[in-house]
This record gives sequence, C-alpha cells and structure tokens, in this order.
Amino acid sequence: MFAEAAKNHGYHPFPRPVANASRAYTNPDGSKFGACEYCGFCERFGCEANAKGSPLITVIPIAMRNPNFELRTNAWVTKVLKDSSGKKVTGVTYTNTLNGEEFEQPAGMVVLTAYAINNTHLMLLSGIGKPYDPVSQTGVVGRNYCYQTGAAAQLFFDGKHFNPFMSTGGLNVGIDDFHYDWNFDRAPHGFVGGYNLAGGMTHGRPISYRPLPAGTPQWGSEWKAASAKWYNSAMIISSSGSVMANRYNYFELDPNYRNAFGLPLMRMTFDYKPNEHKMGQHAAGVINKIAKSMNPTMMNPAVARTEPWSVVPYQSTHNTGGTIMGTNPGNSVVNKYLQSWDCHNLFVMGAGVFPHNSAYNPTGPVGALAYWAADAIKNRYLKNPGSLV
Amino acid sequence: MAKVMKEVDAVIIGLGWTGGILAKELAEAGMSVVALERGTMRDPAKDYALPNIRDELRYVQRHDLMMNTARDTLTIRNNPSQEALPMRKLGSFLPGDVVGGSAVHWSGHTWRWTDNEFKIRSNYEARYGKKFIPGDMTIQDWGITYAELEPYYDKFEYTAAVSGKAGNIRGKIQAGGNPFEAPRARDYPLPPLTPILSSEVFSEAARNAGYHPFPRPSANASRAYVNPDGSKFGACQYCGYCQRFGCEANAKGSPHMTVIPIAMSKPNFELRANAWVTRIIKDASGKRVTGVAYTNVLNGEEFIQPASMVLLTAYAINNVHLMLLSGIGKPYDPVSQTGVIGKNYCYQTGAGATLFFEGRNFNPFINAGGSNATMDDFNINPDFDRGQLGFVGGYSIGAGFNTALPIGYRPVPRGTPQWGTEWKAATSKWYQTAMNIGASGGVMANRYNYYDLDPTYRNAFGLPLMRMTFDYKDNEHKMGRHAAAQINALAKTMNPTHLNEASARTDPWTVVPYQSTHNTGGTIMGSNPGNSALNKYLQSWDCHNLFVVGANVFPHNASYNPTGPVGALAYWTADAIKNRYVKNPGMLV
Amino acid sequence: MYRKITIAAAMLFAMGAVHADGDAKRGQKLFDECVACHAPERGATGGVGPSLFGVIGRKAGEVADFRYSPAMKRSGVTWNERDLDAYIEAPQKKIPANRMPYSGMPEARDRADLIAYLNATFK
Amino acid sequence: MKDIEKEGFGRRDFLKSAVAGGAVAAAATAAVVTTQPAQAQPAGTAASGYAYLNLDEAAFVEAMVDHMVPADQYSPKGTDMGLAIFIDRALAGGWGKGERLYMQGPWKPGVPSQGYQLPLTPAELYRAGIAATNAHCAKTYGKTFDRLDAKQKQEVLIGLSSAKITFSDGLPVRVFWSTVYQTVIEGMFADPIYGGNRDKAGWKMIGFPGVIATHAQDIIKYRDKKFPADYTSISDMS
Repeated sequence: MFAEAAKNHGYHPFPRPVANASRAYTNPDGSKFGACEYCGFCERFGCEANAKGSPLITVIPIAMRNPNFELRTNAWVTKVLKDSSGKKVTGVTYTNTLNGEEFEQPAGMVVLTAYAINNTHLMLLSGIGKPYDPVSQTGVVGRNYCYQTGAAAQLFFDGKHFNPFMSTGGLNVGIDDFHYDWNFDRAPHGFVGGYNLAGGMTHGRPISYRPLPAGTPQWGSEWKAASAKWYNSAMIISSSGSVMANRYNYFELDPNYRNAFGLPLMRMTFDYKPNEHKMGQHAAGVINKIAKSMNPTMMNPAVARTEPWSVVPYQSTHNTGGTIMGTNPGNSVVNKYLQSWDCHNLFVMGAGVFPHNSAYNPTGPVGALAYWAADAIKNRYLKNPGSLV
Repeated sequence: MAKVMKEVDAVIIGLGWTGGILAKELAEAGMSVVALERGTMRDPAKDYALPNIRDELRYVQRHDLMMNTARDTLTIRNNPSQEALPMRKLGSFLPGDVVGGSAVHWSGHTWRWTDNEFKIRSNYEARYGKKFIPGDMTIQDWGITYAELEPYYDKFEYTAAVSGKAGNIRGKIQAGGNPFEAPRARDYPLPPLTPILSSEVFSEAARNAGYHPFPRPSANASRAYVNPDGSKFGACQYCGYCQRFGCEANAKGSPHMTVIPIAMSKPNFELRANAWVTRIIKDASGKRVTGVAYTNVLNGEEFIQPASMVLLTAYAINNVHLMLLSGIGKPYDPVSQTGVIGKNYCYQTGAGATLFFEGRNFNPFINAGGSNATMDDFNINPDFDRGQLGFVGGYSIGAGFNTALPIGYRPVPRGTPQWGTEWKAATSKWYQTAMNIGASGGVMANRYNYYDLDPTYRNAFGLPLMRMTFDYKDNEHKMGRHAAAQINALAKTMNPTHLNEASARTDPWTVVPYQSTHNTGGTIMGSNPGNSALNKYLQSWDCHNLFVVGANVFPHNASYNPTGPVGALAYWTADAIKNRYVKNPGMLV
Repeated sequence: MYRKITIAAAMLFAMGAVHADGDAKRGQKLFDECVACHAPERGATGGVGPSLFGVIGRKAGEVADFRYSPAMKRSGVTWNERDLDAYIEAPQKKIPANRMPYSGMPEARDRADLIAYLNATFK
Repeated sequence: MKDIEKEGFGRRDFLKSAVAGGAVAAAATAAVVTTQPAQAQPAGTAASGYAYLNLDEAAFVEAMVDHMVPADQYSPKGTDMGLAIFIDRALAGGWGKGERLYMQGPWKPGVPSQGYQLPLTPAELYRAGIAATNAHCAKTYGKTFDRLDAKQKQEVLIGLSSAKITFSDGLPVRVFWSTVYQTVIEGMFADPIYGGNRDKAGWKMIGFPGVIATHAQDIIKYRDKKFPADYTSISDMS
C-alpha cells in the first residue's frame, strides 16, 4: 500500500535490503542459512531458523575450527597496553568474570571490535589518542558522536488485516528520494543530510505494539475495545534521518560514576540540533502527505523530534563516532585503514569510525570496513608493520 | 543544593529500640524531634499478618527485613596484613532495615550486664594480677556501675514485656532463677515461657551435674500483658517463626508496637522513613554538631536537617560508620594505638553440640524466641576460677530451640551423605528427635580488631564503605575449647543415641555462615577522652550535643545478648538529656 | 450402660455452661488476651484483628474494612454463643486456615465469662 | 494435546505420572502417615515451562534434582516435587539477578573467610556452572550430565561437592556446588507458593506442620508425643 501511494507521488519505492534470508542459502564460506519464517520475533531475539545473517552462524564457527584461533568468553578487557614510547600497543589486560582473576594477553597487534560505545570507552580508559575537548576543540578521541533521528505516523484502516505478527527484521518498502537523490534540493529547507521513508511492519509483539488512535484512554473497556479493533488494522510510515556531527555532541570519561570494575564510566553528551529539527519537520510533512493520500480511517500524524534527546524510550542502537576515521591525525583517530594514527599496531573497527551518521543503518559499511581493514592487515601491514598511510 | 529543613531540638538517626526510646522520652518531654529512618514503615497488621509472614525463604534466606548489601555494606578481613574485600551478601550478621530496626526480627533475649563487665579490667587485675591480661587485649572499665543502671534495666524489661524468673531480688536468692545474677529491685514483668522438652531435659542433666540452669529471660510475652506505657501485648503462640520475622501476635517486645507509636502520637514528633543520613554536620569550631545531611531514597533528593542536638541510634555498625564519615573524633590506628573511633570492635563466639535421641519427640517447630534454659556457672559465677584456664571472660551454656525451620535446620549425624535416599531417611528420622546444647561466649577487645574507612570500595551514595578487621584471638580459642569440653561432657551424661560433638571456633572468623548480630564497640564509652569516644552518658567527648546509643558503646562483648544494656542505656541517656543537658547544655562529665 | 449416661450428662452440662450467665467482670480481665489485636474502642481499625463491636449474632467476616482470610469469609458461621465458644476454644479446629494468631482458651468457664463480657460491652 | 500439557508437572513428567496413578500422594512417609486419599495432581498448581533455563540447563537441573531427591517412601522424586520449577523461578527472579549483591569491583578471589567474591549473579553462576559441568561430563563420559547413568551422575556430584572436579574456565567449583545445593534444599522446604515442595511433600517428609503454627497449648499437650500435623501452606490460607 505504501509503495503504491509513494509511486502515485512520483517517488521511487524499493524493498529494503535486509540480512534475513528470503530463501535457504549457502554463503561463499559454506555457511548454511534456512529460509526466514516471518516469525515476527526478529530484532531483540536470536534466530532459531538460522535465517538471520549473524556472525554466530557464519564467520565465528569458521574461525573456531582453526587451531591457531582461541575464543575466551567471560573475558572483560579493561585496558589496552602501550609500550613506553606510547607509539605501539603491546597487548591487553582483561578480567575473567567467572572468578575475578586478572590476565595480561600480549599481542603483536590489537584489533578493537567491541561495539562503537565500548571502543571509544576503552581508548579513553587506555589513554590512547588525545581526548576531545569541545571548548578548545582540540583532541580527537570521543569527537563527532552521532545518533539517529526520525518521525512516524500510524495509519488506521478499519476492516483491513495487516497481520502485524507476521514480519521479519526489515519487512518494509523504502524510498530514498529525500536521501540519496542528489536532486533533492536542500537549499530552501536549510538542513544537511537526508532521510529515507519506509512503510510496513516492524513487528506485532503485543507488550510493546498496540497501535491506538491518539486520545484513546489508557485502560478500561473503551481502551480494550480500541486495542482489539486496531491491533490488526494499523500500519506505520516512518522516517530514519541522519544526524550531523556537532561540536557539542561527544564522549569523554565521567568524573563521578564508576563501573563494576571501579573504572570511570564514559559520559555521553548529545542532543538533536536545529539541523535535525528542520529535517524532522520536513520528513513529518512528507509522511503525513503520503499517509493522507492513502485516506486511512484515522491517523496519528508524524511529528518531528524537537524535544531534548531522551534516554528513556527505545529509538535506535546506531551510536556512531568517537573514534572517527579521517585523512590526517589532526582531525581523526584512525586512518582510512582504521589504523590508529598513534599506535600503528592498533586497529579500531565499528560505527565508531563514522565521522557522521547517515539515514541508513550502519552495519553495511561496518561489515565492509572490517573486510577492508582485514585485507590491509593481511596484504600490507604484516609484511611491513608500520603506518599504512 | 540540599534543601534545608526547619530546625528542631533533636534529630534522631535510625528508629530501632534506641531511637524509638529516645524519640518517645524526648517527645514526651516536649522537645521538637525529627527521626530519620533509612528503612520503610511496616505495619504489623498488614506486613506481619498470617499467612505471608510464615515464609522462611523470604524472611530467612532472602533477608527481607534486613540490610540490603547492594546499597551499603562493609569490607572485611581477619588481620591488618590482609586486603579487605566487600561483604557482598549478608551472612555472619543481619542488621535490620525497617522502622523498628533489628528489634523487629530479633528473638528477644534480654540480659542485665553487671559489674562483671563494667569493671572487667579492675576485677581481673585485682583477682589474677596485671599480667593475666595479655598486652594486646585492650579491655577497659566502662565508667558506669550496675547500681546506676538497675532502674533503667527495670524500665526496659517492663516496656518490652520480658518473661523470666528472677534469681536475686534485693539480695535474696530465688529458686528457679539465676543465682549468680546481680540483685534486682523486683521480678520480671511476666513469668517464664512454658519450658519445651529439650530445655527441660537439659536442665535436669545440668542440675544432676551440680550446675544452676534457669529459664532464659526473653521479650516474648508468656501471657497477654499491658506495659506501663499502655502498649498491649498478645500472648506468645510458640509459632517457631520468631527469629528473622515480625510478630503477628504482638507478643514480641519491639519498638514498632511500643515506644514508636507513642512518639508518633505526639504533634512535636515527626518520622521520616526512607531517609538515609549520609553525614553529621559539625560547626566551624568542630566542638558542636549543627544537624545532619540525608537523602530521600524515594527520589534521591538531598536535605539538611538542622538540630540543636543529634542522637545517633542507627545500629552499632552504622553508628561507627557515620562517625568516621562525618570526621567526628580521632579515627583509631592499631599501629600507633592512637585515636578512638573504630577502637575495640568485638563480636560473639560459641560452640554447639547436636544430640540425637532415637524415638524422642522434641517437636522442634514449637518454640518462642526465648525457648531455652541456660546456665551461668561458667560466666558470672564468682567461683569459676580462670587462673589455670588462662582466658578472660565467660560463656553461658543453654539448650532449647529459637528456630527449627526446615531450610536452615535439618540435623543429621556427621557422616550422613548430602543427598539420595539415605540422606532423606536420616533427615526424616532425626528432624524431630534431635536437640542442641550451645554455648555463647564473650569476645575480649583486641588491638587488631577494629573499624576504619575502606580505601577502595564505596556504597550506593559514593561514600567509602567501612572496613572491619576481626578475628578470634587466643583468648577466644581457649574459652571455646573449655566450653566445648563442658558441653560434650554434659551431653554424654544424657546418653544420646548419637552425638555431634561441640568444637571450639579456632579457624579464622568467616563472614559466610550466620553466627550472631552482636557487633559491639567502635565508639566505646569510658571515663576519659583518651581511651573512649563517649562519656558515661554516651555524650561525645568531641561534640557535647551529640549522643551515640547502641552496642557500639560497649568496650568489650560479654556472653550475654546486648539488647538489655542497649535498652537501659537509651533510657539512662534520655534521663541525662531531659533532666540535665537541656537545662544546661554542655559536657555532663 | 452407666458409663454412657455420665458422658452424655457431662456433655449436656458443658453445653449448658455456655448459656449460664458468665461473670462479665472476670471476663473483662480475660479479654486482656484479645486486646492486643482487637481494640475495645467502637469502630477501631488498623489492628491485627477486626473491631468486636456487635460481634454477638453477627455473621463471620462481615466488618467492612478488615481483610479476613478466605476461610473466615467462607465459614458461613454466625457468632452465636455456641459457635463463639467453640471458636475461642480452638480457632483452627472450628474454622481451619483462619488467620487469627491465637491458640485457644481451654477452660470452658473462662470462655463463658469472656462471652458474658462481650455480650455486656460490645452490644 | 497442548492444553493438557499446561496443567500439572513439566511436559514430559505429566504423561509418565498420569499413567503411574499419581505416585505423589501414595507415598506413605515414615514420619507421619498422611490421611488424605490419593488425589490426582490438582490442576494449575505449578505452571510448567521454564522462564530462565534453556534446553540443556533444564535437562541438567531435572536430572540432578531427580538424582539427589529420588522417589522413595520419603517423598516423590525432585521434579515431581517441583524442584526444577522452583530453581528456574529463583534464577529468573530477584535472587537470581543478584538484587542484594554488592557488585562493585575491583574483583579479588580473597580467602574463604571473606565469602562470596565472584562478579557473577546466582543466575550467571548457575549458567556458567552447568556449562562447565557438562563440558567435564562430555570430556569424561562423552555425553552431557543428564544422559549419564546413576553411577556416573553420583561420581560427578561427589566430584563437585568435594571440589575434586575443577573447571578449566576458572569458575570455582565449590561456590557453584554450594549455590546448587542451597537451591535444592530451598526448593524442597520453602513454601509451595515458590513452585517447589509441591503438595508440601518436603514438610511431610520430616513432619514440619507448616504455617498455622499457633502452638501455645501444644507444648504440654504433645510433650514427647508425635504432633498430628495438618500440613498447611500459605496458599491454603490465602
């Protein structure tokens, strides 16, 4: 329904690419996938049908079959160690969380792949690279933290059966006309970046998803009637918008609070800026236009996120930046091969290397950059350890 | 910025027995009083009602009425050379965490500590010579006498509905009571609890061996009773759910059904529950306190409560912790043996034997908190000569049941397998047919048993945890061996089918199994500021408008449970404040 | 034969005692066993037990603001003197699994005096 | 079939015991002969289905509790007493999540007298311990614990309780064993509202009467006599 309405508006709907195997599949490494069951229990869950592209069923088992590879679980790394010159790393210290014992693992090379937030935290805790200071705008570690923004409308179609419980992680159709279409002129709207729109289901799990027209009471028979009536006959059109890096959105170590290892917590300072507010308003406008054109029985219109960013409701796990890549050590933490400018035998992966966040989900480039860095290490670094740039 | 509340005459930190008594006494004297209790308010009719109070898993294993170690705890070690680590979960001792404090879940044992304790050093030096007391044993006289305290013991016993049998009324020995006890003005308010079979069988054996068994005095009302303040007690139901539980029959002497409701009936008294005091505030001179800082644990908001007098009554451990956190008094250092805050921490030792009698029915699940007979022949019996034995202090031996709930109590002869049909057979056979004989021994103060602030670990408010350094010393090992020998000898005269023999606790003190919630010392009372934190009126030598009440004032720990003197001293201090301090604020000594 | 008669007589006597006028004054002293949970004041609330005003002749489990056990509410008992006497003698025997933490008053004469006091005071 | 599975014990056990005529009530305990007639298991007393244990862990716990608490004249077997359900709920609940544990580092093993020092909640400790025990069983016997015969299970439990078995991943065996043993005992003797001690079978085994406990008259009346227990739990009075 969304695709048709979008087409009528001259937009270019296409199915969202997603790592849920539409058919049984064996990947080039020989890892076998079952076909997606459209079970509606995708994000937040492990996949019982081996249909969701996860490292658990692809690259990790292959690594573990290799005698020169060893996996140690329950091993919490608390520090990356530098040599006296500070120009090289020598290994890591970690704690076995089964009994609190501490270990040191020396290594010729350290690869930091512990999710964007933890990568930045560990760089700060290990004192590798100059921490970013927003006042003097000096330092790089912690710089350019970005997140995701968005808006969504709920459309209610009396009598329609959407069967929301039948869905995958990405059963929607999207349009990029306000994102990668360079003809989309931003001048009159005054914002950098873009957003894509998507229509369809995310999931139908009832504790969190019971779409109700705004103003429906929160309990009682009227509430129950509305829940029963609209659960199956509502759909969503949502936007996912990029967030541009900002001088005052950054990571650093917290002066007061500590984690279960007595180490300082990382402090995140973030809010949506006018750029995101403007983009959000634009996106809400387009969503509502398309939605109205589908003449739903009722509609909760999309509204831009202009309130301060709140940690409370779930929004997205696309935390980017903090250990950004770049062309020179002055403005970035790692070079184009994700190699630390400070210690040439330290590589840092993950969305933390993104200088800003786009409308798209981050895992595509994150995966690609991992292979890219792996090649650089295998083909060039090992032969001649040193800065690759 | 913390919100500053209206000033009051007195602020009370912690509302258990001591806080409750002072709240009532000072509120009745017309003073404006605010009590700050970190725990929640609980109501016997709702929280301790049948059947949900009868839940051993919740109240005994999961410590529902006790301190939450996720929020605040101590670090512990056996000696100063060890690195102290956090007590990550409750075990050895169980401080309370509700309005009514530990006195909600206590068993009720109420003793009168006598001049045997108050003048311990001079007694031993006079009888056994100066060198009898080892150099590191830092016991000292308390600076108070039994005669001074007797009327206040009486007041606490009659308030808390203590059932017992006097052994000495005004010098005349009474049959059936404790012949060695100091003279009492009158008998207990209530006759002793109905003796259970195990305590009777023990008493008979003890008498045959020439000892003097008597019913243990305990604040479990043997009959319905109305105390002098008009608080009404039901009769004890011997339900077997006393220790660790609130009493649903209003039969156990606790502050939440005696002194606290009376204080709360006064307009000039205000209780704030969920109020966690983080610091006592001193004035610039450091000679007076001006009030306290506390956090409302419902929302994390911080407050200052100004007061012309501060009463620290938050259980022994927390009292010392707050003195250290507030920097009141010089912290004790074991190396230089200077300072007083944290000095003389003591605990409890003991030994126990389990006797199995094929075919007997002890019905262990039928008991009150104080269902024991006990004897003092190795404690305050003047003829008990320690000369050859070489230890200071004494122990009492007793038998009976205070709890026999099945998760915690399933006696089986040593060597029984831990699982399988043979284990089930033994558990089923011996649960009803076993009884214990146990000794509770005093612990003498020692140079290396003390409190201070931990350098590493912090509580939920970011404040340093208190560090406890404690181990049993040679004195306690000798006493324990002596006690174990007496128990085993007596047990053998009762020729049980099997006997799990008693043995002394000579391994390092461990925080793991429950042993006792009798943590004493840390801000001890004394006759001069050089060797004590408080004077005989429990008034701080450093700030005359700060009074600290609880077992933390004891310079050493005796074999007796601490609540008798703790309650009496609360009334004693209340009188000193009402009759002398408020009229002429300043040092009372 | 002889034995049977005396037993019957004893039963009758015991039954009879219940209705003879107990000594209400002595009953007040016995009420001490109950006052810790049943406040004597009319309409008292918040106690471990419900107010006993008007208990004689009332159906069990009827005081509005008291949380009775299901056993008490389902008991269908009306507090006439005979049922009250049986309940006070052995609460768990008369209404098993009720929530009153009281083991019972064994002496028939005590119960009679107590019931007389309830009759005189809580009407 | 699905609805039937909801009542009574765990899925597998329901079928077995239904056929065997309700072994639970028929066991005449040595301590006290219960007078109740053999009833079918009242429906809905313990919902089956685990909230915390995965498939391997459920198999381990069921095998362990049935080995430690076998069916005999003293009580039904562990799973029939609901011990596995008790353990699962305890691990999924506040205790399992370590709600009262001080979980601040730094972490040091310390000495035994300093008590529990692991950076693990009871639930995490259980999970790691079962995995490590199964690894030991796979190495020693070629299969997981639940598939061992009685003799092998006995060897493993003795190895755990005596700490002769050590885990390669550094998890201290003694701490795992004492936590496991505690949950079995609690499951047997806690009030049935927690899922274990089903039909008060644990209390009946030792003659512990339960919650009414108004015994003021009973001390003299039953001096040195067997107390005729009418086993009552919290749910019986709620």
